[in-house]
Amino acid sequence: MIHTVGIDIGSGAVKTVLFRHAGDGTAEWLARRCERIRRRDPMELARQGYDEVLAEAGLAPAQVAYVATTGEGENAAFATGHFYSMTTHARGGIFLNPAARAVVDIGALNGRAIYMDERGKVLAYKMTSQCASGSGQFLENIARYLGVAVEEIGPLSRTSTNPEKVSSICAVLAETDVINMVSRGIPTADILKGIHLSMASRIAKLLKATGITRGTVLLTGGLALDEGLLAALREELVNEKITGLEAVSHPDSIYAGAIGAALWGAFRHARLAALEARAAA
Amino acid sequence: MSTPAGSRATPAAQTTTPKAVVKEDAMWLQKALINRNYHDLATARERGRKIAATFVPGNLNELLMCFDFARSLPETNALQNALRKRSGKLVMEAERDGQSEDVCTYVKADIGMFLQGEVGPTGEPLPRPDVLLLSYTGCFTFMKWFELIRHKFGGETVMLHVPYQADGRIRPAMRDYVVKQLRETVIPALERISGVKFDIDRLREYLKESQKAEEDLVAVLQTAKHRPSPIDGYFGAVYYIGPIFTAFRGTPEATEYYRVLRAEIEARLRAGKGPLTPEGDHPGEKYRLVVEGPPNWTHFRDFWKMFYDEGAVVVASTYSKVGGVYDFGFRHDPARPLESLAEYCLGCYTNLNFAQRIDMICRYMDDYRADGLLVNSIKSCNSFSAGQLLILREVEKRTGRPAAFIESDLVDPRYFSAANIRNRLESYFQMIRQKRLAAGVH
Amino acid sequence: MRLFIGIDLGSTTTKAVVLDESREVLGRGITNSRSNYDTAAAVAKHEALVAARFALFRRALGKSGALGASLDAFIAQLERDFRLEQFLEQLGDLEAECAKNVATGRFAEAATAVGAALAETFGRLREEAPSLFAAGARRKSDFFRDIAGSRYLAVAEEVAKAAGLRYELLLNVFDRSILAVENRVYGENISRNLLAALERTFAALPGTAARADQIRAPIRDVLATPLEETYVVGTGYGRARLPFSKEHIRSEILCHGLGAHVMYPGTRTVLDIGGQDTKAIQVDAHGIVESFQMNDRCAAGCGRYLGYIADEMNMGLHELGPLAMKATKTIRINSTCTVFAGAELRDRLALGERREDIMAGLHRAIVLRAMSILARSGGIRDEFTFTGGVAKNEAAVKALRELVFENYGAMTININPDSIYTGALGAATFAWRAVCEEGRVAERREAA
Amino acid sequence: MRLADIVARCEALFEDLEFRAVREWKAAHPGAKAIGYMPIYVPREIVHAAGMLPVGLFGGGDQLEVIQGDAYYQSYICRIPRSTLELGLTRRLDCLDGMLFPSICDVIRNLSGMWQILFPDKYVKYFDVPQNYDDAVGGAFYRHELASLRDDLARLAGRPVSDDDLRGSIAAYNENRRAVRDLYAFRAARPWQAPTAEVYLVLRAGCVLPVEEHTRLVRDYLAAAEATPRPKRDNARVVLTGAFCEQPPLALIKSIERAGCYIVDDDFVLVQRWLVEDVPESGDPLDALARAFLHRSTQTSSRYDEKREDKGRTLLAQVKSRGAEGVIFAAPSFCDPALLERPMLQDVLARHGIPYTAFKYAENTGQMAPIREQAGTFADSIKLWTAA
Ligand SMILES: Nc1ncnc2c1ncn2[C@@H]1O[C@H](COP(=O)(O)OP(=O)(O)O)[C@@H](O)[C@H]1O
Ligand SMILES: Nc1ncnc2c1ncn2[C@@H]1O[C@H](COP(=O)(O)OP(=O)(O)O)[C@@H](O)[C@H]1O
Ligand code: SF4
Ligand code: SF4
Ligand code: SF4
Repeated sequence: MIHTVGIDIGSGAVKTVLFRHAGDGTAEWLARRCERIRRRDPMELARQGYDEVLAEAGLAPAQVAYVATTGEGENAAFATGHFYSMTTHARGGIFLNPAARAVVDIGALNGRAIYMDERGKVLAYKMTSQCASGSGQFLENIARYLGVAVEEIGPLSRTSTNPEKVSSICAVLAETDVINMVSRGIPTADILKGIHLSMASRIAKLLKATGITRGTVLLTGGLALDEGLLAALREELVNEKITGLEAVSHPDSIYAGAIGAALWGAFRHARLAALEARAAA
Repeated sequence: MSTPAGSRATPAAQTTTPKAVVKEDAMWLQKALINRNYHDLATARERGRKIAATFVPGNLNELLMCFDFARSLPETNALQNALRKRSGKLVMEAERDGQSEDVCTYVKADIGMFLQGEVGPTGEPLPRPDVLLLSYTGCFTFMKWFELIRHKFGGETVMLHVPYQADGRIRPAMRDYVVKQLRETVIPALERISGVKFDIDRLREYLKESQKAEEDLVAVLQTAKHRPSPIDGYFGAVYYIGPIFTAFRGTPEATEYYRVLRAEIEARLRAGKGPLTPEGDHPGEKYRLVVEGPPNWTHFRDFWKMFYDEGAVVVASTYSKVGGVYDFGFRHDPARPLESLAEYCLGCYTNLNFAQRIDMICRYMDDYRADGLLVNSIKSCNSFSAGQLLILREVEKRTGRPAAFIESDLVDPRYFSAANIRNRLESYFQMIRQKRLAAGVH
Repeated sequence: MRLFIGIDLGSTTTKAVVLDESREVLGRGITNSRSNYDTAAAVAKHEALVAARFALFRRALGKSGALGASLDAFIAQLERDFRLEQFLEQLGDLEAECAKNVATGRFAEAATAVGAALAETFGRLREEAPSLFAAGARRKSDFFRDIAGSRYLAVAEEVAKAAGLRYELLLNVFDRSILAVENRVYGENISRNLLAALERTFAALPGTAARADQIRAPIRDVLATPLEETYVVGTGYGRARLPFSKEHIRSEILCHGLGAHVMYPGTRTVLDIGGQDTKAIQVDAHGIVESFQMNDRCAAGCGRYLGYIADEMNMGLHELGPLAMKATKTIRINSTCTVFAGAELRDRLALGERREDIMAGLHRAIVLRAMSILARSGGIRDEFTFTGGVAKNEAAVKALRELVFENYGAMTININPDSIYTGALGAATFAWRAVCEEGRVAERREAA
Repeated sequence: MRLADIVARCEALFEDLEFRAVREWKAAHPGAKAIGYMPIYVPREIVHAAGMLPVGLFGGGDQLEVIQGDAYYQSYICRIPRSTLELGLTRRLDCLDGMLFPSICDVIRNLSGMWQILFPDKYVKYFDVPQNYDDAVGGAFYRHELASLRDDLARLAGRPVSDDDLRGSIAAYNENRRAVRDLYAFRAARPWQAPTAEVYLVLRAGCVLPVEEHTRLVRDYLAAAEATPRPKRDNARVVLTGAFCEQPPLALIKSIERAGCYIVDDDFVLVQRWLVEDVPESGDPLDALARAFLHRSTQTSSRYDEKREDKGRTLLAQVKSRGAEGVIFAAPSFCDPALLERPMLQDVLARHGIPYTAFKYAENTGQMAPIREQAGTFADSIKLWTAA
């Protein structure tokens, strides 16, 4: 039985999880943390999250076999190793939903679609390019402008009957688009739904580009909890006639990266232990 | 680039705006021609005819006719789909299939059309070509375009490499190279694929027809030298150039079309009328412009309206020369059939070097007494767009008349920002007016 | 009296300038452009008219001689007091709006706690308000949304912490209430607020109280003078949405060109960096535009870029320039994509660069882009006038001066403290011309 | 020479936007001329035979502030023409007496005309290459192009360029091609000993150094790299393709290696490896060059593939012969040649079961995080799943 920690340092939030791995390959969570960065030093927060999960589980640092970072944490001093975020999201996605064959991760700045097999091996992936009005940050800014709390976005968007699509590719110009919409008296719900649809069509495009045609798609990252986005994605998948895909979410989706890191950490730990044993023999 | 071998946004495409579109008689004729070609293509297979695809600039229509090929022009298909508001989906389809966001949208609209079940713009099927005649003239993308089609959908490519007029002239070695390719590569390949033996006299007959039509087309375009101009040399001209730049050059039908068109335009000229717009007669010529660069097809009518609403008439455009620059004297010549085909390819607008393009525009500015130059820079098209800002600067310097710059795209509706374009046009027209007022007052 | 008004409806701010018959600038007004363009235009115009009244007070009081040498100090105090009164009124409105939003029931069991926290927060805000408008105080911005917003956030965070309440709740009440308050036009209340402010001023400057009646009289006269909006011209990014007829709309290019010419008649090249566009304009000796270029559809390197940076650093726009001025070197920044501004900044911080050096790099990057647009429009000619909101930023100005010198050599560079009003000034001048000049031309034509 | 010194020298040459090496060469060779050329291929042998220094221009990199160059280009055009113009307009290229613009794409083609207008005193040639590979057709045309370049340069040099001169130059470049081939073979065999960032710098030095000196430099580097043991990392082996014109910033190349990939083949500075075999040093030299171009040159997207089956042949061969585990498509944003070619190549790889990933860059890309993430994920997936 070993313990591993996975830390996902995003551009919006730092997520930390602590796992216990039984000898039989099963694993369970012992503690988790999610801290919005809000202009603080992400490395500090990572350190803090690490200390906190250890404290919660009552473990000393020496009892942790592998500390794996992912996201932007390539050079955290206390980490054993680093995995790149699509590697970890794929693995975390499988952990949360074993039926998942693709993960869609929409973070604060970038979106990614990752196509994987049942073991979490990444088969293909696509990332949004630079000009992205479909980022989490954008949605958040607009929501603030409209006076809508983050958790309200989804429910409100679901009430929309006549969504108004945002056409601009650039987030700055899209912002102006939205302001124009407000001035034309478009209801908030329709604006939000419009943004969701734009984001969803982008995601659908990414997904299609990975080559996946059927199976479950798990939303991960901060926006996974946004039911409006999920609904919009389902609509877009129908529109785009990629009906073989079923989009789902998971309450712990935001931790997918951190979970993947912790699991891959255990995998690497075993591998390294085996190599050391061989070297010793 | 290419031309709208076609009907303008036809009534069918305007289902949402039932308002009647005003057309000249020749326009109905033109529309019938274009639709007939699509029908020809759709039924080619059952009639045992082979199909050739080729690009608008440097197209060898007369030569293809010698082998009884039905002719499909991929750029034209793309723009026809755009006029019918279908291109956005096609472009996205191609992007999903792995094409980059950055590249020419004509290619993507074409690939998208293949991916979406090969239905042509008129709704009839558009069968896969048997041969892709790659007239590699003036545009790098052409080469990749047909390689892509070949790679994905099969078919054979036949390359005709047309060297660039880097020194602003056609050197004998260039013409020889093209003629040699025609003789030794292109014609044998077309004979093999079509099973028809090449007959140079047949080619001469077609070229005779081409010559007549070219003569009339030039006459039509040059009526814009008059004040007021009876035509719009950009928005209107894209209809006029349709038949001759595509599957009809060399046919008697095209000759007839240009005869009718010329008579009609000359009648307008005699009557002192301005151009015909989709909403009827032009409200009155206030600004005369020369335009460089292709138009946007996805919002063609809105785009045009921004001009005539402000009283602007385009008197000359480079785009109406993409399928052949005829106004400086070139004609297809039955006496030198292969040589004149070679010279035609070598002389296409996008195969001209920068100095030639600038000279041509400056000449238009003078000959057509234009108030200024407008550049519509197309995201898709490096051939046209890379360096256009220098053209703008040089023309301004040489003519002393103001130039303006707008941006859009051919068939990707995402790149057409009406507010942005209107803002610039408005500023530009107000600037011309203010200058004129000042010239009067001071 | 007859007034000529220009309104520049920009993508981030809306500006208005009021001219009198002799083409003297009587007042300037500014507000943030918001979702309701009519309101933005109305608020800006209203602000400009308030300023015009102050200008008239000064004239009247100057003439009456009631204040002598203390005239300037008095007017300045009165203006601050008036702003304070307005602020308090809006604050009251905001509180009422917040209360209404809490009462909608979406806060459920938290409502009482939120209500209490709100009361506490607004209490503190009211208390500290006078200090915000004290002589010499530096405010984060001139707009109610920004001033109230930043103070509210700071105070609410403390209050929430003390009350063990989720800060997000208070944040959300604010977000949903501010829009309504911001879109209210306070036109009618000017006299009341002014008279209230007058009392504050007398209290603040006890020396003047003795002459209160002599001072009040001309002020009441001015307040009683009807201000006739003889001709209004609209311009700017949002001009198409103004409820004006076509003759009352001018392109922003013409207005910026003319405005710059009015401020500096020697101007030949104008650079305007606004919220989401950058324009380079060449004008002739009469202020007539000869050519122009704008940034293309990408909003990289425009004013909003600084806005994103300010948000990222949790600073006010006013503070960016001064920070960058402390740089000891300039970090090269290659991407001025507005959206990724924050990421770029974080990247550099992570590499261990100093904030001020990065800021200097960011400012240089913006100006570099502008330099290209200038080059595209035909270069820079003497005299060169820099206008638009970004001209208020000293670091951008410094970078510009350096780059102009490096590329074009020494030349006169004009930067007006009121440069943000250039477009509106041009528009107002067009309005004046439409009546006074063209009227005269018409008269002359008739006479001939 | 010590490895660090060699690399430092290359780095200095690479970073020098003032082209001091060219100026020094001209100072040392009074009256001799220098001729610039753009990517991807020009017959440098002819320039060399005319007693001139061919100078490869690959844009301005990420250290050049581009002002005037930007004034001529819309945002949707790649970076290299603007930074190249900037170099010209800021007089940094005054040391060049002429420019060759090979036929690679319409952007560079049009740049040739812009150059004629902006720099009317300089020799400018658009160098067309045939897309027809028949000796009698394309070959005849190309030979004519070569001959006209020779005549032009002879006129510029004020002396004829003889066949013997040409044969000598061909020999010198054959020598260089062999050295570069050895360098590539060495890196593929022991990529930890020759990091791509270094190999790249060594290649780039060949853009400004005389060919003989560059050949020595490559040999010196090889000897030094061999003699300097370095730790071997657990990296995936990849071929990088698409970066044949506008170059990625050095930091990007380093980021790819840092994220866990060894680059074992690439298409950087293709001009040095365009002709894949030695060019005959006897017989008619122009014929030899023409034939080498038509029949023994590399495949890249600015060349036409006559048959569908030809697509991707070179890339597949690279993967196989270098023992690569995957391919990274790195293309400049808005580069039509690279981006239009990519889907076809990807399809070929997919059919052969070779994994690949793709991203875009610009010569002044500043943010490496997305690049690291993509390259890193790619390396992760190769490492985690192939070793198991
Ligand atoms: N409940 C929620 N509903 C909608 N959006 C949310 C929610 N929680 C967080 N977010 C959004 O998620 C984003 C952060 O997601 P995350 O995956 O952590 O991004 P990153 O990995 O880039 O930091 C933020 O932009 C935030 O707006
Ligand atoms: N006090 C200030 N200090 C620094 N920059 C400012 C200040 N005020 C405004 N700005 C800048 O000016 C921009 C707005 O400029 P403005 O000319 O009003 O634009 P627009 O006309 O597009 O609304 C803002 O985005 C901001 O970057
Ligand atoms: S790049 Fe230009 S010329 Fe070439 S196909 Fe596209 S639009 Fe036509
Ligand atoms: S500013 Fe907008 S258009 Fe420009 S690069 Fe950034 S996101 Fe794209
Ligand atoms: S980077 Fe690509 S598009 Fe740009 S000049 Fe080079 S080959 Fe042409």
